[in-house]
Amino acid sequence: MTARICDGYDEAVAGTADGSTVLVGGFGMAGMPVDLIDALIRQGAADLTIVSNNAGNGDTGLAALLATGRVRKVICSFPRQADSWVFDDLYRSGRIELEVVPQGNLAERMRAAGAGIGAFYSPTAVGTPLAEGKEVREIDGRTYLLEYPIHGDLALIKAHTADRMGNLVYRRTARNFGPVMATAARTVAVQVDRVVETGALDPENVITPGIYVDRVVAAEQERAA
Amino acid sequence: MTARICDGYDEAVAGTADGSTVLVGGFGMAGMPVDLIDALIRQGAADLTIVSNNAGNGDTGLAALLATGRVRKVICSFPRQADSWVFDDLYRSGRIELEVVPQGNLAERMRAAGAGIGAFYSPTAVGTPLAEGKEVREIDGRTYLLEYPIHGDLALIKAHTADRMGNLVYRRTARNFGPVMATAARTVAVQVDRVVETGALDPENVITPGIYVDRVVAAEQERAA
Amino acid sequence: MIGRIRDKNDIAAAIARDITAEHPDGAYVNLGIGQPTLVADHLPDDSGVVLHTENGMLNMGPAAHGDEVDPDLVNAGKVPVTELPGAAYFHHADSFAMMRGGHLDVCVLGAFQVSTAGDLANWHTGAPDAIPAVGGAMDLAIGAKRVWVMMTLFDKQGAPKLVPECTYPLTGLGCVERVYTDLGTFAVGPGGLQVLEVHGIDPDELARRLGLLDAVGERRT
Amino acid sequence: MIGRIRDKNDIAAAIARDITAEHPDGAYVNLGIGQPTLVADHLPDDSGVVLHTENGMLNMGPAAHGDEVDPDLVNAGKVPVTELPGAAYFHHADSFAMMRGGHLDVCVLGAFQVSTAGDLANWHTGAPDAIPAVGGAMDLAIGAKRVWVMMTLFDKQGAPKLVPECTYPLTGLGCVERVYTDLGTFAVGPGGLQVLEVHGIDPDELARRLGLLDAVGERRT
Repeated sequence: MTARICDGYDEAVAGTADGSTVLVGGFGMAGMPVDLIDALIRQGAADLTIVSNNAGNGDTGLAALLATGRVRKVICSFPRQADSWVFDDLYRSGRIELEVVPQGNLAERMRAAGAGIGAFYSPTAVGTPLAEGKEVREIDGRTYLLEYPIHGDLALIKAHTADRMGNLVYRRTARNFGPVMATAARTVAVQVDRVVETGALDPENVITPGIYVDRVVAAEQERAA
Repeated sequence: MTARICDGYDEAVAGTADGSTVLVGGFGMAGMPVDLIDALIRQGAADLTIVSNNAGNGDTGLAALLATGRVRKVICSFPRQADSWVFDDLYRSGRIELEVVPQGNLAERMRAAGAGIGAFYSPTAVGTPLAEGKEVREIDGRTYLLEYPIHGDLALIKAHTADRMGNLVYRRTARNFGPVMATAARTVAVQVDRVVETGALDPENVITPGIYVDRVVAAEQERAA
Repeated sequence: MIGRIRDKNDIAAAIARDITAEHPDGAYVNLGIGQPTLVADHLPDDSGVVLHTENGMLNMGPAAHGDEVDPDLVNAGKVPVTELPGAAYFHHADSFAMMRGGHLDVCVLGAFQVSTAGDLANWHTGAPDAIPAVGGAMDLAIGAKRVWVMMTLFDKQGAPKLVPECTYPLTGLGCVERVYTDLGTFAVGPGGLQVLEVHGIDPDELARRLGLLDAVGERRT
Repeated sequence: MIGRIRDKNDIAAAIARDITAEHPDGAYVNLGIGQPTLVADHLPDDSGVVLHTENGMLNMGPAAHGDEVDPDLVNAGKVPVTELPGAAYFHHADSFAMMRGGHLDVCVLGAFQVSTAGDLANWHTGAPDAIPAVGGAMDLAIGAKRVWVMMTLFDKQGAPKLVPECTYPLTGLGCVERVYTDLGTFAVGPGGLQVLEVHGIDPDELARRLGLLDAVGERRT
């Protein structure tokens, strides 16, 4: 199925089921799909597992989603930040589960999900508390841990420009997890600054091919224009 | 060490040791680094293992290298072609070893080498003769084979344009194995149509960052200009 | 109605018809080297089908002719092709990740043999002097959401290519969903063989020739 | 000569000096969040050093000010930065593949503790109420060809941070090659501890304060 250009953010997250695993792009605020997260809050799905690098900043975006109490578990590399009070409070009061994953393993586990890799051996975290419970293997004189894919039911991503087929380009370090998460979820919703006609993006420079994209929403002023 | 712009193809392959594993880019002739292969023939290293998608076409390029008798083994996905008579003859007379690897596993095994992955479970080739001797594992109801990285001592690659830091862009389907092989070899030599000043390539569109590139040679007419 | 025996263009047209009918919102499709590439000629312009070639491209166009030929733009069979608007290029690891990760909707492949359980043999005749060469066949066989085979139902010696068990070396296990042939279209897989269409031959005669007398399923034609 | 105790800028300058001297043809370097970023200020313009930030960029420039600030261009500490000519952007999996695959020449990290065998503890204090957060620390620790630590030699309570065995939760095993501190520079690893330089303290006094009396190696200062 080729990508659909949606009329609004709500349409892009419609049908999200309770219990879904949602991959949320962004590194801090760079590449954070704030409008799609707000739409997911309105949509109301509960019992969610959120996979993202961080666990929310301030009171908006991911933090606002956590504050609804509809997130059962967060899988991330770095929850603790100066302004992560929403998460901190939920965690300390035992109202949210946390799986801490080294940032590179987090990215690679989603890459594996998107690439049909059953599992892979990573040298990251060997000998540390995060190795607990993981299968250990020595290969060619080096020690590795077995890591499994992380699949999403839904991915929420922010890109810079999409064409009508869903081909995406990003901007600077806002690219971060977007292209990886786009491969790893069953439904991929993307918010972009603008949608251009098919053929307007240089095929050499497409970062996420449209095959990975299901739903695209342009920023509001762009849709109104 | 940052990339070096070489004066000629010979400089780019200098020092290749006997017994080296050489990754050779290209899919058929698209992206085939013919001038670097010719330089490697002149350089004279023997007892080589060649990793490439094919095993030479006609009498030039990779086929000419095989014809020197200095290749001990070929690791590839598709040796047999209408014009692969040099390889066919060596193989049938028992003068060359062959490891046939499914094309996707070939690419992924080099990707794993470049990405520090110790091994990975691939669903490709399960239940086939190419599964022989491989470790089998069931994960989440699906069967996989354990695949190990392929590291190169040298990679020979053709790209379209390089800047002086070794950042590369490719052209159309000539991209193929180049970006993957660039990550997987200790020394990476690249032939390009032209070298531009640093800053002339758009950072959003660099396909192989210079960190992976050791030696760059521009086409002869370009160097003469 | 039994209909007439199909030539390769008829088979390709039937595949194109089914891709379009069963994927009304468009589909990402890989057409294997050789006869499966004919399917492209039968896809309507507005089908929304996007072609993938495993050497690193989406939205591949038709074969290139004359001035269009560019040695840097070839398909998996190394034939010069063209680029359509909305195309994207990527490297080999990304291309096979796309395939292995199950992102293609349909892959159409040729075959030496297909078993009623959906096993595929299409890479090696097993002849002792043959040089083994697999290319992307094994990755394609297990990658796409739906793998369809396009072949003649009998080989030149008259032996069935749709068989209870493959005797040729396998490409993939239980991976084929449907088999399009000159004499009929079949569903294969864990549920066993089902005849979907027959062409130019009586269904019972077909079952007898195949040596699969218990293979009686739903028929569309 | 014993020299004076170094402040964080002196330590950063020493690291910059060694990167440049030991990598005369340039180097790809990742500077960890916090004090290691000071190293950038001490690299000569012609050093050939290219900075990597794990959130997807090579050839990162200095911190952005005023109109330069772009929310889409930040470093691993989420501080707005700039882009130098020859920069390249890539996604997170590619960025950590670059790191994990051993393509970075040097990575400079802060630490709570480093053991004489080169074990690193820099992600978690082990305090029961602390929320665990690892970020890219474990990937960085095992990724670069050379991992150097920049820290004070003693913590605020006066306890040594260079220790026979880490008591804090580990970030990586045997991964640190060198430790730059206010009071000295040390080689660590499988060969044990070696004092490379001391500053503002007598070497024997230093060894006594560290509780590592057998730690006597080659000294440069």
